[in-house]
Amino acid sequence: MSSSGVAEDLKRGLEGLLVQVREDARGGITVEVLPDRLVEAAERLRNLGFDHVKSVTGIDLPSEKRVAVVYHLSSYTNPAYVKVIVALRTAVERSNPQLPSLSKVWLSSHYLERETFDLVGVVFQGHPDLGRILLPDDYEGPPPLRKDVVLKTEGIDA
Amino acid sequence: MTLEVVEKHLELLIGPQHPGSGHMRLVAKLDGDIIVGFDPDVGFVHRAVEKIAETKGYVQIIPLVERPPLVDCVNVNLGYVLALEKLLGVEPPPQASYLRVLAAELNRVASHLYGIAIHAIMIGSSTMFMWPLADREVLLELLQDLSGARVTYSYVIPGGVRRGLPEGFKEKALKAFRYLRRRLRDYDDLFLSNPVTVNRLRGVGVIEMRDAVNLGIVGPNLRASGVPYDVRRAEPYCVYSDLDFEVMTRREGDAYSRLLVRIGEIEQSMKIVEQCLDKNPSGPILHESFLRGLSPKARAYMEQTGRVRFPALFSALKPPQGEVSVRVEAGRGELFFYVVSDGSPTPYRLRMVTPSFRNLAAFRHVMVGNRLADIPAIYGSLDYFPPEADR
Amino acid sequence: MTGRAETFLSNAARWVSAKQPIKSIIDWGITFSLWPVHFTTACCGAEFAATSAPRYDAERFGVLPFVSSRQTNLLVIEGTLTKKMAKAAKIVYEQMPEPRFVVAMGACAIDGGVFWNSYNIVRPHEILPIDAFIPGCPPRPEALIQAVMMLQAKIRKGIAAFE
Amino acid sequence: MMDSIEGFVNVILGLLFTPQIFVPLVYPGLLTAAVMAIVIIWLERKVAAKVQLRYGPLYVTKRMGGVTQLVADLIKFFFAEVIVPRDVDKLPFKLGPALLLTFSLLPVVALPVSGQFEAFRSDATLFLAVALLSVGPIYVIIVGWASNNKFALIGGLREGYLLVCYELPVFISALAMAVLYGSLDLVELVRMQGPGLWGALLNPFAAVSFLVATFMSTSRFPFEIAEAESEIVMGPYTEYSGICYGLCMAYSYIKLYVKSILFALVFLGGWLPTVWPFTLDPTLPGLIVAFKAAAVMLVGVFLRAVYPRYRIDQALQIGWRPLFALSTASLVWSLFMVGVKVGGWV
Repeated sequence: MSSSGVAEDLKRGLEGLLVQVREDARGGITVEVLPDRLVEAAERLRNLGFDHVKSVTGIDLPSEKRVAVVYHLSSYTNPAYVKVIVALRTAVERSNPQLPSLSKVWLSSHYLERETFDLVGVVFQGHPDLGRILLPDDYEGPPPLRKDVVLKTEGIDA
Repeated sequence: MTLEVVEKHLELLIGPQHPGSGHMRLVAKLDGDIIVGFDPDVGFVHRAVEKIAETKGYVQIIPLVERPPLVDCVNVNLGYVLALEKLLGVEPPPQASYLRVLAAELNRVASHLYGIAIHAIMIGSSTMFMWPLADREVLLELLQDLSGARVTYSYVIPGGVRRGLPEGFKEKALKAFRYLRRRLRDYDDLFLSNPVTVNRLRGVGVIEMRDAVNLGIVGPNLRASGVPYDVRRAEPYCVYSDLDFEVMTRREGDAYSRLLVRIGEIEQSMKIVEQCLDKNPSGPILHESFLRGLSPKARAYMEQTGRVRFPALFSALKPPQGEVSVRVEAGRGELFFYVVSDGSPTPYRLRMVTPSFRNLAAFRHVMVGNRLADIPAIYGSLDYFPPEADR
Repeated sequence: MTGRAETFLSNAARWVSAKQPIKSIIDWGITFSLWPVHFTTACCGAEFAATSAPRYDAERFGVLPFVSSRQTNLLVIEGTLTKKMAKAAKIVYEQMPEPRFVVAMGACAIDGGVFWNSYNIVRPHEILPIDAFIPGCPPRPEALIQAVMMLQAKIRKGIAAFE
Repeated sequence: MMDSIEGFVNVILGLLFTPQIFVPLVYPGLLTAAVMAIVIIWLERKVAAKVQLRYGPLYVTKRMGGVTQLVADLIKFFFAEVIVPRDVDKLPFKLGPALLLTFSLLPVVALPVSGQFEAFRSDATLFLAVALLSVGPIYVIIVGWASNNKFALIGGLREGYLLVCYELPVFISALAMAVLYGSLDLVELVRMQGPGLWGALLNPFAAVSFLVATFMSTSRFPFEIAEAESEIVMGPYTEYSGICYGLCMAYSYIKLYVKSILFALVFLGGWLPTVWPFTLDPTLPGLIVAFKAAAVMLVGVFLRAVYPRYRIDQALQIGWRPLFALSTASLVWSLFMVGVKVGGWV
């Protein structure tokens, strides 16, 4: 199945959820959804046949005062979707990053969400075990993948 | 005297200084000899690759991303460069693609041999620790001929590869494979059909197909549970669509079948490399858009030695704005790169989801209900490499 | 009373073991019995495993990777030391009986290497007394063996970093 | 002056060569056991290295193939700091290794390694040796408990489980041999094996079950379970450092040494392939026993290069089912042999 066919599928499957399905020039499919519709969209996507999460990415966007969270979904079992990766994208407020957890929809997002909480600071409500995973327990300061954590770089005045 | 029983279960902290833990801590709750709770405590090797990548130029990231999965670095390198090329819109010349596959498969064999060695020492077979590590040296020698380095090759660069095929490589590789095939039979005699091994591994740490899909585990672990998912087949990159190989799958989903899948994949990888050597087309090994930036002297050097002089263009590679996601099949499973570019010389966000991190989900699920002595057996069978998971 | 006897005995033992030729014999024994503790701190551990494996065979020099910190006398910092691992490394070092030696393996263990500007690493020389640094990313097994040989020479000369 | 020195030396030599002193201290006791353990551990490492395409210990004395490696290790352990952690049970923790070693070595007083130079004469030496051999493991459990470490505790418990399951086959197969030869006296037992009828040939079941149980009791692969390193670090000895650990490490080898001698006496014809009736000189028969014991030990340590290790429950199943059945079968076989009077000498 071509990727545009998948996009049609998604549009049909997610009807009435105020989502935006777009396809970029490089063939990536992105489903944009508002945070309060995230769980519902996820459930519908799972029912369509997307059975696992490949990645959960938090992207800090200080210019927009938001943190984007991207779930990359695909399927092991549904042959139509094995070939595609769909990005389920939402965004939360940077100052109060709260998002419902999708670990009940996809078990595979458990550790990925925990990592996003740890490194980007997005709080996933309803996550069964949200805690530090990669950073030491006594880590202090803003989540390291936020843009306000600036690393030293090599330079003339370093 | 009064006795007070506080806790029924024994909580055992295994690691990080423990011969059976690697670079992590395993927290096991035991009821007698049976595991009733299990929690891997990772993060001991978290070195912030994703954050450091935001401070480095696109080409400088290549050595950075290949450090965490040290024993499997060509595949990681390849995954990153594919993502970068997708951003740039560059398609490497055919010979470069074949060489990439060749290096990646050689490295996959080395990685599997390393995994088998660690698995064997976890259940106590010191000889089977030594043999695969000895035979891994053969592959490292081949890769060293190809790229000039022992374990961290940085072989794949945007638009091509760093070096062409050296003289006499084909004969050397075929000889190495004859040797390896003979050794695989030795492994079978000593280890795979050893009654103790079979008793220790068969039926231990079973992951059912449904659970494997739900947990989202990847690589040989997934295929051992009966899911025929291999990125090389699902979404072929480089030249995998032209090559003939089998996706090794098994039904049982236990530790033993994971071991056998790995052994089978070694065979398949050798088959792929042989095909690459046969089909290897001649031609340039770097995309011409990069060749344009080279001085005539550097070009002459390249023609003469088959080694690429880095064009100055590399130092300030500025991909257009956008985001790409790329997956490749690394030694331990599917590797996922998600690169967001804002048009500057450094990536805005680089997401790298390594196979080991995805396999981490299997631990909690698979350990409970087994015995204490099964922890290393299962841990080894998952071929989990903590630096790769923690990045 | 027993306490005093024990102090006396341990003082006597210290006195004896500082005398020639006993000291030379002890140094010879330690030289060829450097057992590194099984403590992998980062990815150089893969090369450390290769060093014990057939091609490089560190056991030729009496280097036998061993299981627990109590029975070993060599701590090899195999690559990057993260903050979380540094606490463990410190504990492992303190658990080891004297005389004990530390080898820092790899560029990361010297000054951070590729990860020099990471927010989560520690430079090992800031927390442990290190006898030998091995450059390389990762160092080849030969380099690790050379470090062991240098450490052996240092012990024979009595100039290793332990007190 | 010379006379007095000579006299003094003579007295010392005379004392040393009294069986009651010579046997526990020199041969087959402490000194031989130590040398044997050193050589066997070295051989173990060399043989394993050979199988694994390596050299093994070499540069410590390059010309002799690194045979002094274990001496270097011993020196290192001897002069290393002995750490007594704060939370251990101090007295058993400190005494444990010494007692372990003592009780693993004690059975040699009951072993007549040359048939005539004995510490004491008894007609139940087989019984005594086997009984004394089963005391040592109890200290392993004590040591594991005293260490106050979870891994040590689990290791001690594992040893406790295994103790019952390996001692029983040893007892029963020893009993089978006693029934077969009609004596509990080891000297008598060896003499009965005279006309080439080694115990291992007359009752192979007993030999196999005794040997397997021996390897099980001395933590040889595939039964290296009480100190399985990738599971429970070093088992009961996890907290030991310095010479205390050295003693613990020697324990299993010395136990293997003693059991190998016992095996050589009961199943491999003891000192027999000498001139019959043997000469007054006890050296040669003694050497023969040592040689046979070394061969058995080598088999034991060679298994390391071949097998992974079993899980504790699997080992217990092997101990209680096939091994126990085999030893019982050996007893029945002995009774049958006695019944039909094989060899005509019963």
